[in-house]
Amino acid sequence: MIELTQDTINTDAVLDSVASTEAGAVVLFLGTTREFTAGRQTASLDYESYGEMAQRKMEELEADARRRWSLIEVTLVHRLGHVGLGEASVAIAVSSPHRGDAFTAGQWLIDTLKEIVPIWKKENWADGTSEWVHPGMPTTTCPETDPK
Amino acid sequence: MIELTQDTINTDAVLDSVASTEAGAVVLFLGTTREFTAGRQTASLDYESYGEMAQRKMEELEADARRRWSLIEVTLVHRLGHVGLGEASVAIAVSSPHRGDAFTAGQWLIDTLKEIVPIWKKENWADGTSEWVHPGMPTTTCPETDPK
Amino acid sequence: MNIEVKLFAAARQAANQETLSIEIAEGATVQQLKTELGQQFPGLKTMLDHLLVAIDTEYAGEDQVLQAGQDIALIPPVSGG
Amino acid sequence: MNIEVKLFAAARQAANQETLSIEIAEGATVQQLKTELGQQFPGLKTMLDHLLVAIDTEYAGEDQVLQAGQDIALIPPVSGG
Repeated sequence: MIELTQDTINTDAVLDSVASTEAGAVVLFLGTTREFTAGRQTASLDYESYGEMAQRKMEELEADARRRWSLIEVTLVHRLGHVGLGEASVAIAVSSPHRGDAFTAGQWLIDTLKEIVPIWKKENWADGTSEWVHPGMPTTTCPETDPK
Repeated sequence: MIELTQDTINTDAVLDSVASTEAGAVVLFLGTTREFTAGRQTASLDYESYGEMAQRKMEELEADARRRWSLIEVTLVHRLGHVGLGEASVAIAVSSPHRGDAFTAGQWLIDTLKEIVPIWKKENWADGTSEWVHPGMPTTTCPETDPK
Repeated sequence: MNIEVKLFAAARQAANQETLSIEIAEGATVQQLKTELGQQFPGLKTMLDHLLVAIDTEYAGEDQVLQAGQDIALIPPVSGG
Repeated sequence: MNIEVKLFAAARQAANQETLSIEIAEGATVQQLKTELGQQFPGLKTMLDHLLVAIDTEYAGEDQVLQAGQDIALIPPVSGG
């Protein structure tokens, strides 16, 4: 299951989507919104994506993971729009006959998603400023009246 | 949270127990009952433990994991008694500021739990026989009228 | 030829619009598109070295030749997860 | 001295009881307890090489000396998870 959603991620539904009597192991990863990053306080996040490409890249990730490891089901869900503190922005679940494959594939999926899937995060800092996060690129602080 | 329970594992409660606004990553592992093992069909499992020692060993696992990795919360739940196909016999959840620690600690916890915590599984095969699983020890097939 | 370029995140914000329309020569490469964008939209100039280009939802190399009718997007460094 | 030994899983099943009562010499070690158990309870004999002993809920070495009042258990290879 591949999903980009504006809604809160339903972890029960994510776990149900990978359940199988062939599975001996399920690994679920949740990326959650941390309040402090290097001592700076976050109020919330906003996520934006290039939808068609993000969907396609997530489908490629699933296909690649299935080629590399023995997996039964793979689910990738990424949240878009406004995400509050402590909430999950991404959920990755895999089921496998064996736990080694489930852990390795789960970690590879989140590592690779973060490298290649066209989704962007805006940090809304507690001090009222906000900025798009673009690793390696000089920082831009957004005006509060970002048009989107 | 450390728990040995006769009840179905409530994955929502397990995830809630590790939620934190300090966490950037949550990893949940579920060990689930596979229907086929090396071509042989399982009908169900039964788990038994040396309760006081299992509790103590699980507490030691949590303490060791907290020393080795940067973890916020750690939850270990193991089911006892009768466990049906597809159901979880064990749940391990960790939260951490960073995903690498969450994955590594999660895998170490299940690997080490399976090596040292005094809990035993009885396979109830679909053909009506059953046997205690003791890795490395010659197999004993149980009569159907196991006294416990 | 005229192409439309989709923008996201800080690139969208710098240009203050979601798509740019730009005139490039027939046979222009991704590299040439980026140079042209920097000249016509100064707000993008400091970002260009960090931007990838996607053609029809696939990452494109710098030497890849653009064709009319393709779906073109500027992809700043991603930060999902 | 007389000690009670807790049994689990296949060991419990082989002895058909949850605890065994056994007489061992003062100063006997874990190793000597296991030898004695094999002699008095033939059903356990084939398992002995695979059984660990726990004293007061901690795994014990073969040379550890047993004392009256301790909580003693036979631990067959574990299979939780």
